[in-house]
Amino acid sequence: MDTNDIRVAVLLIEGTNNEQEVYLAFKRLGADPELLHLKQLISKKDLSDYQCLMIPGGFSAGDYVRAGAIFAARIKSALRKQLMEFAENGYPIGGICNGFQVLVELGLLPALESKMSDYPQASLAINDSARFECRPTLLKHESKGNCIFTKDIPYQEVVLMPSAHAEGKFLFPLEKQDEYLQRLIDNDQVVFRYVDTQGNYASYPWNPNGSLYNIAAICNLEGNVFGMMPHPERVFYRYTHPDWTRVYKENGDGKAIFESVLEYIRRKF
Amino acid sequence: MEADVTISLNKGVADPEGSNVKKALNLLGFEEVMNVRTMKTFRIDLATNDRVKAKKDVEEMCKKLLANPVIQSYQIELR
Amino acid sequence: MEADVTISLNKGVADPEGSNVKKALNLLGFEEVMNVRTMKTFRIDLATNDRVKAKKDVEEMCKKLLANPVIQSYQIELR
Amino acid sequence: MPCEINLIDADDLRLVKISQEAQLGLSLYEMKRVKKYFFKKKRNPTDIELQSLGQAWSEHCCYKCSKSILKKFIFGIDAPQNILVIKEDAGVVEFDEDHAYVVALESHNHPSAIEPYGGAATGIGGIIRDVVCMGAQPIALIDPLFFGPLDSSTVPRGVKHPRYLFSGVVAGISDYGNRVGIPTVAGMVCFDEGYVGNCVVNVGCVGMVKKKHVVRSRVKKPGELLVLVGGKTGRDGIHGVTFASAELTDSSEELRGAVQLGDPIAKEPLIHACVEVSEKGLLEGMKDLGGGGLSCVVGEMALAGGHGAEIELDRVPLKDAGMVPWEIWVSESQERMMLSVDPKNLKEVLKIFEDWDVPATVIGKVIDEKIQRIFYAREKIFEMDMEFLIKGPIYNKPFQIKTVERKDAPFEEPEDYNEILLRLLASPNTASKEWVIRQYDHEVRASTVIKPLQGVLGKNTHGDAVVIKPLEDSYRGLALTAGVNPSYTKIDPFWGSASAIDEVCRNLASVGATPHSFADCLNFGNPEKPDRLGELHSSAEALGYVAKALGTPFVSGNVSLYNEAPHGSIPPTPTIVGIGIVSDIRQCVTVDAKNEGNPVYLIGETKKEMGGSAYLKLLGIPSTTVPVVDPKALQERMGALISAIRNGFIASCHDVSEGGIAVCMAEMLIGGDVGARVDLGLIENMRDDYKLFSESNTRWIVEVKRDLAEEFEKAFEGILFRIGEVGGNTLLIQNDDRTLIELSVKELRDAWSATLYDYMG
Ligand SMILES: Nc1ncnc2c1ncn2[C@@H]1O[C@H](COP(=O)(O)OP(=O)(O)O)[C@@H](O)[C@H]1O
Ligand SMILES: [Mg+2]
Repeated sequence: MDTNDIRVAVLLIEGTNNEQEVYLAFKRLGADPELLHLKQLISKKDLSDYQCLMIPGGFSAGDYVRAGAIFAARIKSALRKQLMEFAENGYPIGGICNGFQVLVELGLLPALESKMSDYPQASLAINDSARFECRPTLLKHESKGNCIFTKDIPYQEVVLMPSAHAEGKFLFPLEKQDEYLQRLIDNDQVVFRYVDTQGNYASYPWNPNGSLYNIAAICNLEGNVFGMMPHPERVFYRYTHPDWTRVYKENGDGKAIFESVLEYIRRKF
Repeated sequence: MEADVTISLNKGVADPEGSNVKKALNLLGFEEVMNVRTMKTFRIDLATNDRVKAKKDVEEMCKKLLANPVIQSYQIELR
Repeated sequence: MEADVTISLNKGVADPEGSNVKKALNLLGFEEVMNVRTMKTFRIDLATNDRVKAKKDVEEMCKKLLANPVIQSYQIELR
Repeated sequence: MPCEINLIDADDLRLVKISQEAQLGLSLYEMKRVKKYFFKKKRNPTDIELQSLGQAWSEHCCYKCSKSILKKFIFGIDAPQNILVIKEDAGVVEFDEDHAYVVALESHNHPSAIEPYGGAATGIGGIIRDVVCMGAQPIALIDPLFFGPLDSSTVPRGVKHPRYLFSGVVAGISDYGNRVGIPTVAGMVCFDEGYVGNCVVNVGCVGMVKKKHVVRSRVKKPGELLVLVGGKTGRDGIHGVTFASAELTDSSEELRGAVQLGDPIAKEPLIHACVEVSEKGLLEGMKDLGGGGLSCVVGEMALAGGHGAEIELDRVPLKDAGMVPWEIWVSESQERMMLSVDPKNLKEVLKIFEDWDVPATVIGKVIDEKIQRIFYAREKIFEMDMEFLIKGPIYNKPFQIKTVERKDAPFEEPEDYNEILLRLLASPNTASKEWVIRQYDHEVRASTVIKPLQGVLGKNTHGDAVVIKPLEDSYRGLALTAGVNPSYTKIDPFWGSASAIDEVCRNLASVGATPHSFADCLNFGNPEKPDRLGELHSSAEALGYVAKALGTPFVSGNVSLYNEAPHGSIPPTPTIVGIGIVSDIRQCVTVDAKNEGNPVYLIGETKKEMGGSAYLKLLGIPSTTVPVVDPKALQERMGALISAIRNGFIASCHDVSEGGIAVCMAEMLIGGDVGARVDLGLIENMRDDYKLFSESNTRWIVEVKRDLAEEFEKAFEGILFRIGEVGGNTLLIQNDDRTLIELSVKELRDAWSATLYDYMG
């Protein structure tokens, strides 16, 4: 289909606050995004009218209880079936920061066995520093081709996307940690890992939260559901890179994420 | 009736908030503080007097929203 | 010895977290939830067995760091 | 029901007692004025009428002590960019042909001293409302903060430790600002003995609005409906303004009603809904509920429109059913706004609020007579003339101006400047503020193009000003910075305050921005003491002097007096927020040094001005020679620097401030992760330590692109010294052949980076 026919639902509830940036990222690339309050999606709109669902960052419902938990519970109680169908039909679902937390709480990620687990299989826990961390992070791209949101980024390339969160430490249940992690790797579900300026897997502050295996982003088995803690929409242009006055880049590193997903939709539908 | 739901972190899961408080207490001169763990309680006021239903519902709330079993466990006390 | 310090908001102080959780529970279909208040517990591990000293120290910790009497009250339980 | 208070028969003693018991905060003189009013009306006031007067006549609401001073010096600086300045909750200033930016700055000192987390958070909430009520979308927050020293060993009774206050305030701002999704991009943190008893927490907000969508804080015509939107009204925050208009005492904690917790998640949809109704042109007026709650907002909006209002108080949605009318009327519950709506638009307005899940209730209407009436349970419980109620008394209280004799105490030049520089870099006022800055989301909205921390990835330094690109399809930018140095104002309120303007201008020019407007928050002690009021007077005079000479207007501000505890007053603290315009953000420069071989220049004149300098404070040597300001030189040098930046000559630029040239150079290298060799021999007639550490105003250090150096020198008119070159990995500062400083960049960074983390964890 044509880019300008691609309808992207950018979903929000009270406390979501990065929706405008995500909306603009798609708009600038010529797609047809729409800001959609969960209330509208439940009562008036139909998910199947869209080709892509994005859950942006912010503090949905204040991040009270746990980051993303309330948003996820509300989506699940109202839209579980539609969401499953949407994912099963191969439409992309992306979550950024708070949106990643929502997808994990929903059981749509990592979804090691099925499309959607009944209970969360992972958690994005409080950062090791116990502080909100707003800092540039470097990410090594490790998807071998499974993830549709990063197709335009070469394997092993290091990109810069800023992080800004208090709860981003990716964790599996302790007793299953090794097993789950191995499956995640074997399934090509690990998309980005935090590295330092040399490209090495490094600890704090390069890994801003203490994530297991330096995980910054993952996708599901099919690669069409994707979640990441850092913010690609904040580095769409080169001028929002933290060091743009020193290092020349044609585009912002985040742009490729939005281009990749649009390219996938154009080809497949 | 009232239910207290207490959410605590599973054993072995790091508690950064707790360690921060421990550090702060040590800095204030309370050197005998060896460890701090944090827990959170939701005191829920329910418009029912049916203990069985209340218990069942609160269990549901924990599963649906209040706890993430990957890192947390919950305890319910009806009062 | 261990001390549990439970911090709760004073009466009349708004509890944004509690009210947002209440709203969420109602929206999830738990309509019988009338009100939610939140409390936080610090479980403090102390390198002492002297109850009197422990009690006194924990009181001090509450005053200096853990609670602000303007909006919060605390309760100490030694175990 | 409201009760009647017998004022007509009360003698002076009784009047004072009534004011105290009801926490009205009114003086005997004011009580007598009230008595006279009701005597003429041949009746006694109700409690709600008296409470309303207490709110309206507080310093916080009517500026009774400061207004005449502000009028004389600060107000009325004419400039073509002014759209709506000083008059409303926030200043409205032209950004480009179609857009205006909106600025507001406030103090939240007293609540933050008592409950730092809630106090600071509600401060942010309040300042955002001030911007939203002009119809604008908030785009940035600014937070200048002042505390006692972090290493204070003891603090007086009833006072909280600076570390506790600092961590609570930062947590409150970060939790609130991050949750509402407005980036906190600039601010300052200053530690000084003078703030032990009273911390100062100032919060500023900047917003953007299409010129044609600006909404006034007033009603337009009779018949309009007053719609209260947002959260429910509770007992929280009763008497906040009377509390803010008195000294703190060791029992101030008991005034707990004055402190609240904010609910950012109620606020976030409230912002959306308010911006939407104003963009759709559905409003006649809008104003936020801040200090004084309903009692202030209704009267001020109505009177500003030249009308009156009638309120049905029982319509106000309550959190707490047991509230009595006066409590409802003065409650300062957060997250509420008042709209004035033409009845024909009501349905649409209510619909939009419903879509955002935000409660909206009609509580009254605008009437023709300039009278305010309140009904409760169908009974009239309040009727007063607007003019009397809102236009509080204005005083010209006695003040005493401090005379400063400018002199330095003689002392020996120290031997080892390396050690001194490292200690200066590590001192909390100079050291890295990364601990604070990273707890704030300074990038949400994805338009922060020049960030508060700059440099090689992982090796950052402080920027001078932040730049926002507020519009999707324009490269025009808005630069923001804040400043004041209380070490100066303490010694010399006049030149100290003038220096604050110089500093914010320098910071703006450093990134390539032209100063465009100022906001001021004047934090001072008890104005009833003539020396304190004298400080305010000198300070305002200096601010006006420099700003007028530059032709740059003050567009909004706030006065916070009574920042005083039994142990004394805070230092005079005129916090200045500077807003600059960048014509094209792609030309902006940062502080971090860039490339080996680039020449380094010093712009401006270094003088023997050591009063209040970080250097002399470190050595403990008194001096009163606070840096002076020459507005003409400032204007000229800024102009030249900004055009050099626009022409692309400059690779990096930093203004010289606390710690002088030595600290300035160090900060540039820490971020650039590269060394420099510098020689100060060109500065004449001065001791080595003065050259290194003098804090004379109106100076910058710039790194110029090597191949453009000649052009730069030719184009730059004004005082200019070529002092060295970027290169190597140490900072080497010489004076002719004597080496003053030789330290590796790593040593500089280690000293500068750790301090706040060491104190705060
Ligand atoms: N409380 C704060 N909130 C946000 N930013 C801050 C705060 N304190 C300092 N900063 C940022 O740190 C940097 C350095 O501050 P400061 O040393 O006061 O700079 P300058 O001397 O150039 O005015 C600036 O970018 C400033 O905005
Ligand atoms: Mg500066």
